[in-house]
Amino acid sequence: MNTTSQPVIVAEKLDLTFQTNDGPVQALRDVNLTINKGDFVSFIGPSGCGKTTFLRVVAALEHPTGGQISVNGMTPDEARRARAYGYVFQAAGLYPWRTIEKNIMLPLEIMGYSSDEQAEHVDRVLKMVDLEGFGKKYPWQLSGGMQQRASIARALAFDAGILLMDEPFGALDEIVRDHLNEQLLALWDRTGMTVGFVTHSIPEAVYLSTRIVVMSPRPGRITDVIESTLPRERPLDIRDTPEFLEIAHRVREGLRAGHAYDD
Amino acid sequence: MNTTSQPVIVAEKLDLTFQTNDGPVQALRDVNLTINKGDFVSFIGPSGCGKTTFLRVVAALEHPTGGQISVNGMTPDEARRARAYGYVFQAAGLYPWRTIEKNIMLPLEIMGYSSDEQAEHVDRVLKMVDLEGFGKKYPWQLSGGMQQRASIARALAFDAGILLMDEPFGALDEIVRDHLNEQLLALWDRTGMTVGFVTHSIPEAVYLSTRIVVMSPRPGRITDVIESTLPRERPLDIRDTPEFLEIAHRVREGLRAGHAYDD
Amino acid sequence: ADDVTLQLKWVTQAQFAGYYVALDQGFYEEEGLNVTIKPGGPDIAPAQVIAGGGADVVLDWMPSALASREKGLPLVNIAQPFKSSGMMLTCWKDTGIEKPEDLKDKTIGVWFFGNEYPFLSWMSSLGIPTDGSEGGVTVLKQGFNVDPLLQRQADCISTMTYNEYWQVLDAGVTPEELITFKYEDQGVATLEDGIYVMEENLADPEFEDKMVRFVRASMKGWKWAEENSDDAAMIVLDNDETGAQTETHQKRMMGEIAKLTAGSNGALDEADYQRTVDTLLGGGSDPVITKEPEGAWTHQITDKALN
Amino acid sequence: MTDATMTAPARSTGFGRAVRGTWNAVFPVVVVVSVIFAIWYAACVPMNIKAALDQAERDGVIVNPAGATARDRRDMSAIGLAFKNPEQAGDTFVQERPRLPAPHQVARELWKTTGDMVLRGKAFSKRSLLYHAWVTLSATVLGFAMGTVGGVALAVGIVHSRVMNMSVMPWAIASQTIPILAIAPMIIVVLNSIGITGLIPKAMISAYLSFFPVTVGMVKGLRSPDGMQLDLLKTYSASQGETFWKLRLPSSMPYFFTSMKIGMAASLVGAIVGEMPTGAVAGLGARLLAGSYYGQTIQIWAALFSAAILAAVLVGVIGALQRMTLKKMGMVR
Amino acid sequence: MNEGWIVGALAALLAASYVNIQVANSEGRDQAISRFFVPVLFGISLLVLWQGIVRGFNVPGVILPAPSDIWARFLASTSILWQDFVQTFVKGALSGYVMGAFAAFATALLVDRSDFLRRGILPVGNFMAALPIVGIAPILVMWFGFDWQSKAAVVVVMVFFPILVNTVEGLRATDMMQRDLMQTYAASYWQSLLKLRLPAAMPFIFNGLKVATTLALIGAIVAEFFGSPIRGMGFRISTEVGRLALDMVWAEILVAAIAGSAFYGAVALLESFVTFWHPSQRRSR
Ligand SMILES: Nc1ncnc2c1ncn2[C@@H]1O[C@H](COP(=O)(O)OP(=O)(O)OP(=O)(O)O)[C@@H](O)[C@H]1O
Ligand SMILES: Nc1ncnc2c1ncn2[C@@H]1O[C@H](COP(=O)(O)OP(=O)(O)OP(=O)(O)O)[C@@H](O)[C@H]1O
Ligand SMILES: Cc1ncc(C[n+]2csc(CCO)c2C)c(N)n1
Ligand SMILES: [Mg+2]
Ligand SMILES: [Mg+2]
Repeated sequence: MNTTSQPVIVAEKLDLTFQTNDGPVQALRDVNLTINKGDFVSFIGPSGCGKTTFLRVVAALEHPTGGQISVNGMTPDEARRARAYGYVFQAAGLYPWRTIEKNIMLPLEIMGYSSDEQAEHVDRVLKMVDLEGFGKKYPWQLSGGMQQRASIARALAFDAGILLMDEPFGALDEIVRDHLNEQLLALWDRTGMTVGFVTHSIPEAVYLSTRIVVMSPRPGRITDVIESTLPRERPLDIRDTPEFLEIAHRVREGLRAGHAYDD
Repeated sequence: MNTTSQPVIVAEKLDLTFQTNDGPVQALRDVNLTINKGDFVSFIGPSGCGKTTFLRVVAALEHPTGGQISVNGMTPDEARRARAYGYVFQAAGLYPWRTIEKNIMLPLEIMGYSSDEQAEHVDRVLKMVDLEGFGKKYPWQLSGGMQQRASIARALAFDAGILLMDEPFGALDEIVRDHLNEQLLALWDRTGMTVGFVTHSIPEAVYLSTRIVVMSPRPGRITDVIESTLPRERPLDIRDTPEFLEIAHRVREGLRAGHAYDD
Repeated sequence: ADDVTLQLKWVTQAQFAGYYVALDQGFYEEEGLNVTIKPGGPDIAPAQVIAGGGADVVLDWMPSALASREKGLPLVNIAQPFKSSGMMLTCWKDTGIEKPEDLKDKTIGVWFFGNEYPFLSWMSSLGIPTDGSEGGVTVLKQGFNVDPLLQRQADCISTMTYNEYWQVLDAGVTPEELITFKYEDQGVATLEDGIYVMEENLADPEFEDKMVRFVRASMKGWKWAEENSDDAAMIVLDNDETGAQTETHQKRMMGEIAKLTAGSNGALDEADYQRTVDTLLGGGSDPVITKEPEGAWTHQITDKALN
Repeated sequence: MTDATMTAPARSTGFGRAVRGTWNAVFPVVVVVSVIFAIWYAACVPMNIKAALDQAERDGVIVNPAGATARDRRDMSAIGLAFKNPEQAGDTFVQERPRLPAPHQVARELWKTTGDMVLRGKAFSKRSLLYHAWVTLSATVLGFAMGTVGGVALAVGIVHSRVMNMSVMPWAIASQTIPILAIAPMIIVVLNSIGITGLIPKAMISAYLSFFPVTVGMVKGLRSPDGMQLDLLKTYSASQGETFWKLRLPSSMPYFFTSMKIGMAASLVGAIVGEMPTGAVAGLGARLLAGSYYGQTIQIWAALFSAAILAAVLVGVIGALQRMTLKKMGMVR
Repeated sequence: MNEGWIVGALAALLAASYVNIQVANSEGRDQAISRFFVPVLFGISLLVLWQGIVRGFNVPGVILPAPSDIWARFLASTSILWQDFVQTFVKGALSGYVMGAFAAFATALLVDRSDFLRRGILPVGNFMAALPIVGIAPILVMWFGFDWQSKAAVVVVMVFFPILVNTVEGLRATDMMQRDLMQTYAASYWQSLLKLRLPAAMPFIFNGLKVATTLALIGAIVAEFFGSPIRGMGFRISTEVGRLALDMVWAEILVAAIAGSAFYGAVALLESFVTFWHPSQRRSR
């Protein structure tokens, strides 16, 4: 359990403005954030506040128009080339011409794992997301929730130091979600990786995170960063403790501040 | 308000089997359910348990392979032709060549409303979902959440006796969701319409419904029907009452029974 | 005035000067005829046009007309303004060809589309196979122009004395570089550019009368054209809608054409006819016509028109 | 609404952006075209060298390799001959009937038969390509209109009638394997024999070639609404007609324009082909053929390019219509 | 005129339509047998109508021969037809198709690597694609000779642009997220080409390949009009029209239609294997 304070992602005065036909859109403004090794940081905020954009900047899929960002002491692009990231997108995005198994193997093939290793990794992650026996199916033969789980498995199949997840559990029902939350926490605990996690669910954010970043739109910015006081060891029923409810309440207050209706 | 016990939707021994390349899929088996006028019935259950399918059968978009179903004493098809339904799909499904306003007008045009009435209805529902001022925009100029709200507005724009909603709030963040939940309850209360509502969120189901139907997959069937003991009048903080938590607990238990992992 | 539609065998050029002159000089009008001249082209089979009712009278080469007759389309020659054949084979001298027998093993461009019959008859009379077998000639379906010769894709090509031959010279080739074989000289000439109508129409006195007047006026046109060669060429040029013909070429062509029409008053010479038929029947293994045709020509019109 | 959407980009992006946008579109084309011209000029030398040498020899010049006859040179490599006779390279760009005319020869011919004609007030004389382009254009447009109407009607039938879908589609595909270009002359004769003459037969060949892409595109387009969009209208109990006007037709618009572009190009080819068996008296096809009869390569190339330019203009017009319509419909972002 | 034939033909057409409507609306309409039966019956009824019109109106054989005559000629001339088929289809069309497809494919990969090239070459390509074949064919015959090589060259020119345009479009058809995924793996150009963009482009590429099948055959046939050896489908068609042997002309057209449809069908079959995953290939609803 290495909770050393080694910074992994450091953003300073980050700005990102999209040029669109209707004029510029400030997706991120003056974002300052340091994420340390082993942190589990959740991002929460209304639609359009820049959560996805921030994750994309970290993964070098988008380039900031101002400010600084470093990942593992490198630029995000160098980190990407060093294969530092696992990324789970908001939609499953499986390749329809590959079976589930082959989809999960995709990053392994690209990163040059041996075929034995590939098979082994695939088995391990398929079990983790409860999809044993579905490896040989094609994506369209699975329900939306199962596809989403397969895409999570794909991101977990290789050992990335940084896992970025964009609303990975949005399409899942509560029970499956609870189950995957537990699995994810266990994995995080075991591997000590750094996680950036976008969600719309306050309980989920509180249950999973060491830190919760609350964002607000137009322009997209960080309005609050809440440190969790919960222990690392978190059974599901920790969600009924007053401490949990207290943090959830703070998050909700922070969120509400970003919305228009004050009723 | 009118809580007479007049049955609106009556399903008896409903069966629906899809023939697919991989063999038959039992999407619904032996479903028995009576929904009375003015009921607000939520459907909850794991992915693939037949929630969408059941709603589609009610709306005559799918035909059962066995059993009986009547709507307002007619077949679903007749009810459809009598324009009994408003339907909100799992995805927004706005027509990209129509502005938001025009999208909402679509059912009104088809049902032959006068243009004055059309304008009036559009204004009313746009306000209801907090989209005033966006009527002239095209769908792609709105965020996903706003599109989803527009599609809800479209279903509310005409006076259907039965409102069927398939995970309408799935793509929205918690604050917006709370707000729309309140709005929806108020509307339901005012109009006395009958609502069928699919959700993955236990608190949402409990907060909104007079009855919660828990389903379970392979084959899709009803495993539990929970009557809500909550009053019709429901402020948001009713969610912290023991009564609420008790019902939520029952739903969670019912749901968990339908899942594989017993941890 | 009576309407008559004439389908030419080829595009507007001095080859058809007589008809354009008759039209231009009002000879048709004098006979009370309202004549429409339809230009032809590489894909137009006059026989098919007349069968489809697209023309009352057509110009065709006799081999092709006789072949059509055997196919069940009863064409009848009612007049023959062209006395001699303008067909020849034009070869590069440097290929070593000096006499017809040297054509063996050479590549020769031939016009098809019903114009191949004279060539096939000639070859079979020489005993040279054309089917690609040993000791024969390699036959190419020549396109519309003389490029195959100029590009040396063929050793010889078919040319008309009045047209393609001059195009070869226009391209800068000197006559000394070439050797030509006229079908007339080889004794295998077949009749060209005759006037044909459908047999069943001839029984109709009204139609017969129309044709009498048509042939009379046309022959008047031809004689005018022979005498006023340059003016005739200009009349042709005025009637060319493509705008692609040139004055020098048409004037020269008219001069050559006059040599071919000289000696014909319009009436078919039976001896010429018989020679054509014999040539075609002598077609060896794949004769153009299999039996002596009957009723393929008549003097019924020319007798009335010219006397 | 229309005005606002039409002017919006210009207002917010400014003139500079528009110019830069045009430049970005044009510059690569200019570069590619220049490269093509360079290759073209270079290719003229070996392509035309043999004729140039033959001519030079006739004029008394001694060409390399000395002693070889024209017959011998036929079998030699053209590139080799070009290197051995650099003095004759210049002759390859000025021949009257080259195998490959040089770009400036084609350009001069084009100018002579278009712009120059206009300057001399003979824009619509028989020797003007404008006149011939106009003749071709009228058959193209008529045929295109017939083909588009027919193609759309067939597509509507196929989408709405199961029998038509099952029975017609395979034959529509088979119909395109018939070499209509090859039998166009016969078609003209057949149509003539039942009394159809003039512009119509040509237009019918155009229509035959253009209906297929339109049908295929429109069937795709009319079927492009997804299940949910269709189900939505079902819940409103909309009629087939309403479904067609409010959903199928609008969603098919992008497909419609794309297939119209293909159909227009096909229609032009049809018109050109159709001109030949009508006596090839007027039109770009007639020009192509006339050039061909007399081995006027430069004239062929000029007619060829005017046909391509005409096609580009027609397709461009449809493209502009497409942008206008889709913008009006809010489907361009 | 012979009314019996016309009435009979119309009756046959109506009867066939009736049967087809019944089959198309029956339970078993999605079975392979009905998919085969309905279009075949429709085609046969058209042939019967044709026969009826020709016989009924006594249309001369030099204008339009009856299907029965065409069939008789077809059976009597199989060896010539086969020789023409080999010359035009196998040597001209097929070889040109393969060369054109490879060239287009290679160009597409090249163009795809550089945005500059794409913006430069595609408009020029579209312009060149509009050059009418009837103008190109004589030039190519002049350049490449009379045999099949010039026909193949015409076919190359005809099929090149549809395949190029479709392939380029296909290579750009991946959605953003799919490409981003490859980015996060730091996949190389070739990795992302092989594993993502080529498979995703396949439906588009096959669209181009299918269009090109019919173009290839037509191109090879028409090119023969401008000069050819004395065999080949185009040669035969143009020659036999001049000889008024219209039954032979139509027998060649029959061969062209069969060969063209079979070619198209073969490519479509290959497509269904390669792009089995594409929604248009999965008939479920
Ligand atoms: N490629 C782009 N071009 C222009 N604007 C963009 C682009 N991507 C995002 N935006 C805008 O940037 C803002 C932030 O978007 P982002 O996707 O990061 O929001 P989000 O917080 O992920 O929202 P959600 O919860 O709906 O996924 C939005 O206003 C969005 O419209
Ligand atoms: N058109 C169809 N053809 C074949 N199978 C289908 C079809 N529609 C649904 N199914 C199957 O029927 C079952 C029930 O599907 P349904 O969409 O009703 O589930 P759901 O409860 O709405 O799931 P989710 O929460 O993921 O939306 C699933 O196994 C699904 O795969
Ligand atoms: C495809 C084609 N077929 C036939 C001829 C022959 N032909 C018929 S009439 C005539 C007189 C022309 O000067 C000629 C030569 C040709 N040239 N091109
Ligand atoms: Mg997002
Ligand atoms: Mg569902």
